[in-house]
Amino acid sequence: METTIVDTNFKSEEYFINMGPQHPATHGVLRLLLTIDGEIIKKVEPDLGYIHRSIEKMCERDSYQQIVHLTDRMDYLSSHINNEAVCLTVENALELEIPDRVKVVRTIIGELTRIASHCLWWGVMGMDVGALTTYFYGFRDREMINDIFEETCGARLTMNYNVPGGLMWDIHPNFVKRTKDFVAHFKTKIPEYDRLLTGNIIFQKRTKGVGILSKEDAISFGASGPVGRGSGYSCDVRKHHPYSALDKVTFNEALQTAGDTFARYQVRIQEMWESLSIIEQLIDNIPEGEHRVATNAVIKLPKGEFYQRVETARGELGVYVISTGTKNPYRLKFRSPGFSNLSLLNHISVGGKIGDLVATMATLDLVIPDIDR
Amino acid sequence: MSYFSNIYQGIKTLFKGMSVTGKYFLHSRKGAITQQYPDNRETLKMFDRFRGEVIMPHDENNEHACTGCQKCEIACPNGTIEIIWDRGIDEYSGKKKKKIDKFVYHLSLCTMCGLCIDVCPTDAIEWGQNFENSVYDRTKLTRVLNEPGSKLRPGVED
Amino acid sequence: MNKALSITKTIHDWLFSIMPETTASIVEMILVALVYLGVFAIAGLFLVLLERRVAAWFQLRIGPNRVGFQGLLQTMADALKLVSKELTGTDKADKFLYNLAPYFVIISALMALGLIPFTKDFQAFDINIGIFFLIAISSIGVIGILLGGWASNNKFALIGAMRSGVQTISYELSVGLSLLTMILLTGSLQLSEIVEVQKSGWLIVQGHVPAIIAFMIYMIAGTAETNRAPFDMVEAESELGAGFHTEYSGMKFAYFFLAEFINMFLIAAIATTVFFGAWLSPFGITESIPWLGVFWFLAKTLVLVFLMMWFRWTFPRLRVDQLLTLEWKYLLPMNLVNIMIMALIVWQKLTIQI
Amino acid sequence: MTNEALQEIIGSWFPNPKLSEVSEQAEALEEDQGEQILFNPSLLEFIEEESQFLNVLVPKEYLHELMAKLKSDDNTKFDYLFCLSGVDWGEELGVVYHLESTEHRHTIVVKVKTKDRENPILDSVWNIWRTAEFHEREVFDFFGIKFNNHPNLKRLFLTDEWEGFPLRKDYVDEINMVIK
Repeated sequence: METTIVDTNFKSEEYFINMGPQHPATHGVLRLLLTIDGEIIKKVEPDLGYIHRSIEKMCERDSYQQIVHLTDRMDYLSSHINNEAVCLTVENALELEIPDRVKVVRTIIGELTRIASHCLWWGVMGMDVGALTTYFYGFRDREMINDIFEETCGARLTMNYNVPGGLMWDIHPNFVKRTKDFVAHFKTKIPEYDRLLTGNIIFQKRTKGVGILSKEDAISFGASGPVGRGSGYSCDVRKHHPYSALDKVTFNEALQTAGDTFARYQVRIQEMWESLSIIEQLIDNIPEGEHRVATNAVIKLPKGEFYQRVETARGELGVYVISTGTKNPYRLKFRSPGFSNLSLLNHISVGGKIGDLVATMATLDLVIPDIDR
Repeated sequence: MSYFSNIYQGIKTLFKGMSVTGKYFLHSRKGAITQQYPDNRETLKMFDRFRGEVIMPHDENNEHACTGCQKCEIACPNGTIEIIWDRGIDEYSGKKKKKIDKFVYHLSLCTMCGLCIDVCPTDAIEWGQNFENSVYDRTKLTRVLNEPGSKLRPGVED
Repeated sequence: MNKALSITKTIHDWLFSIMPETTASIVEMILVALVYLGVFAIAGLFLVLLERRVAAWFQLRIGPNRVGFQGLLQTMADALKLVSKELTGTDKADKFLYNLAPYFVIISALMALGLIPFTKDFQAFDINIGIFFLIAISSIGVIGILLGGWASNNKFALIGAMRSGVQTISYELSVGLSLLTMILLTGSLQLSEIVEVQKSGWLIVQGHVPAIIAFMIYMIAGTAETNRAPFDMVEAESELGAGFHTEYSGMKFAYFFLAEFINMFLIAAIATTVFFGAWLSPFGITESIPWLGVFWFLAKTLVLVFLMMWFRWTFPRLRVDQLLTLEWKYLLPMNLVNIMIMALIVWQKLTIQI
Repeated sequence: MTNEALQEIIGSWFPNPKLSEVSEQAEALEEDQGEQILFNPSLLEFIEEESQFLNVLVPKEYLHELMAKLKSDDNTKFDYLFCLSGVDWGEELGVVYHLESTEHRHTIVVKVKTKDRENPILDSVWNIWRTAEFHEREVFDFFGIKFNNHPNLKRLFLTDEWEGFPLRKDYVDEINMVIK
């Protein structure tokens, strides 16, 4: 529904509202300082740092094995991919030859993580626009993935399954069967998601044409992941800089050109299909072999700088390590996707209503620990 | 005319959504995914790799496999493990050897990363599947893992 | 007349036999008020429980099932908890209005309840302008919401209250007009007469197509009137936290909460009375047992209540401008056309009579 | 585009003004010592060792000019700033920019350093890449590097009254920092 703004002689005043740090729509402790004129948003100013733990500083004193478990606590919804990023950095720096089995298992679990994250996002997206039931349907499917993780990795959220050199354990004997079961189950559920929410007229009215981000702005703001791809900006790190076993699989990069909230929504739904297809391509032929190559007990990276880019569920995660040849990194920077994605919130939500802001924020899929690090 | 077709299409999508929730409503009896904890305590079994807490298994002779090498203490990112050790005469070999006095484990600091268990050369510590770790007194979270009077299992070398 | 219902008559006769007429009337009024308060509380609590269970079943959960048999006492326990809770409020709130607001909401709901014909003769107040009175009374509730939101000195509450104002004013029209469409069929505003007309077929059957359209509009507008999802702009928990009752706690919050559920019940009860023949049984199968009317009335009402719950747990929330678009661009024009059609049908005697 | 080609193009934008002078000296030296000595023909310093990308070290006064050109030039077109990190190199503070071109898909790393630890000032690049606005605030927050022309340079994560810049190597906080 297009809205027309009529100029009147009525005088209106802007006022401030504190959205958060405890607010249902900010999904954590994000504080937004809104300047509002009636219902219309004039300015959004994020205030960060409520759960900043200075992971980058902690990394400077930890060994490379220990750093891995800290990354679990950044973007906790794609913890496996975060772990993988650090491990890949270390492995590339050491020029370790990683067995194919490890690569394939990492990719499968990474894609499962992506689906789990998108399931949660889908549920929360529905909840943010007011359909509470979606939350539970999303969680039902996410639980199945979590069970797979728990059986193989021992934890549901902060998995820490990767170690530099491979995986902490080999996969559980049930892993393949459970994953296949899940893929079969989930294939029947995504159409249901579409029937319940995607097609819904109210949902479409709420999301179409809201929070429009142009392609140029997306690149300039450093948007990545589904946020960038919703604007037609091909930014899938898995395509452009494939890592692990992603160069062996074929998949389409989910792209939409509209750049609005609904486009970002569709990108994520499409990504779930693509992830399912990646898993299906790999799950039947996990190569036999070692699950881990031996590394020194104390890992020392050669002197130099190393950068690794991976695609988490939220976008591009970069790990930038400056090493001086000691057992600790000299400087370690995480380029977190959520941080860049948050920076464009003000740009795309000004002029909308409070409801639009909530819907827009839901499709940015912010995870606050990822932004605060 | 599109005014009316819009209304018709819109209502159709609404009914589609209602059919999804309606289906689950009708199957709600067997469809519920809730676990009725703690009623299901007997049947609730965690996966064997589940990381609940670090435990040190003892055999029937009250012997464990910890040689006190402190590798876990070094590997731990949070200072969760403290090993208080001593040098004593090993009664089997008769040599002077490091042996643990107390293996202190601060559950409250533990992030369940598994690095200690990963590095342990003698598999002296492993994951316990207990997840009911809440206590009323914080000091109860500091545990001594080796049982009183326990000693190193003969033949375990690092 | 059935035994169960003749009790009221017995009490009435007994009261008038032992005291003067004025006193007896007053005592009787108090008694009726007490009975309705009881009905109000029980119905409110039961509806809260029902909502929670129904929501759970939609959402693959079990719902409250620990307190009492199958969780029947859950809401009682909740009410007890709320009664015992501290009443907090903001420092700079307008204390008088802040405390007054919940009573507006609850009294308007309670007054409207008195008009509902639960079964033949089981109706506290059969006023001849029944429907009009109901609409008038039920819109008083919004004053409470506006007051509560404004007086609690909280910006979120204020936004919620303002949304509520704009929403209720708009949707009042649709509720009124869709009921008016049906009044064309009955020719009377009095609820007992509306029921009487339906002895030759429920109005939704008598009025066929326009009646069905009127019913749909009424249900949409009624859901909006009660501020329930998908029209819960007023609370909109993902946008405003808790909306107008952000600053209310304890029993004052419970008043708002109960009133919301009673309002839902009222909207469904009015729909039952006007569209579905109130306490009349389908095809008159239990006409010989009048007290079964209560059963039929409640059954029909609960089906409609369930329908509203189904809406709530399925649909996303509309945005505030879309809410108004829906009303002014879709419901209202359709409603006006619908009235014309209904008038034509009544004039040409095209109604279906059984 | 290969790193060599990039190096040639970018280097040619900032020719060393003293090049002719220097090369004469070099020739003289070469004749003296009999071996070839390479002088940097550009003001920029290119490093390829110890990193998988081409590194450019730029003097801070040319930073903004270089960055604007890197984005606008058709041959380079670095339109995606994917990482902006502050680094404390001990004596120097600096910022590392990781740039990628979404069209040519090549990557470059630009480094800028300043020796002034008390009041380090660099140019802001937020009007070239909007993402820099937040990232520069983060760098200011943790390293204390001030950025010229930044629209909203204030603490991002930490409170306004926080003292010191935590990610600097010389930051001490005896209460909250656990040092192993």
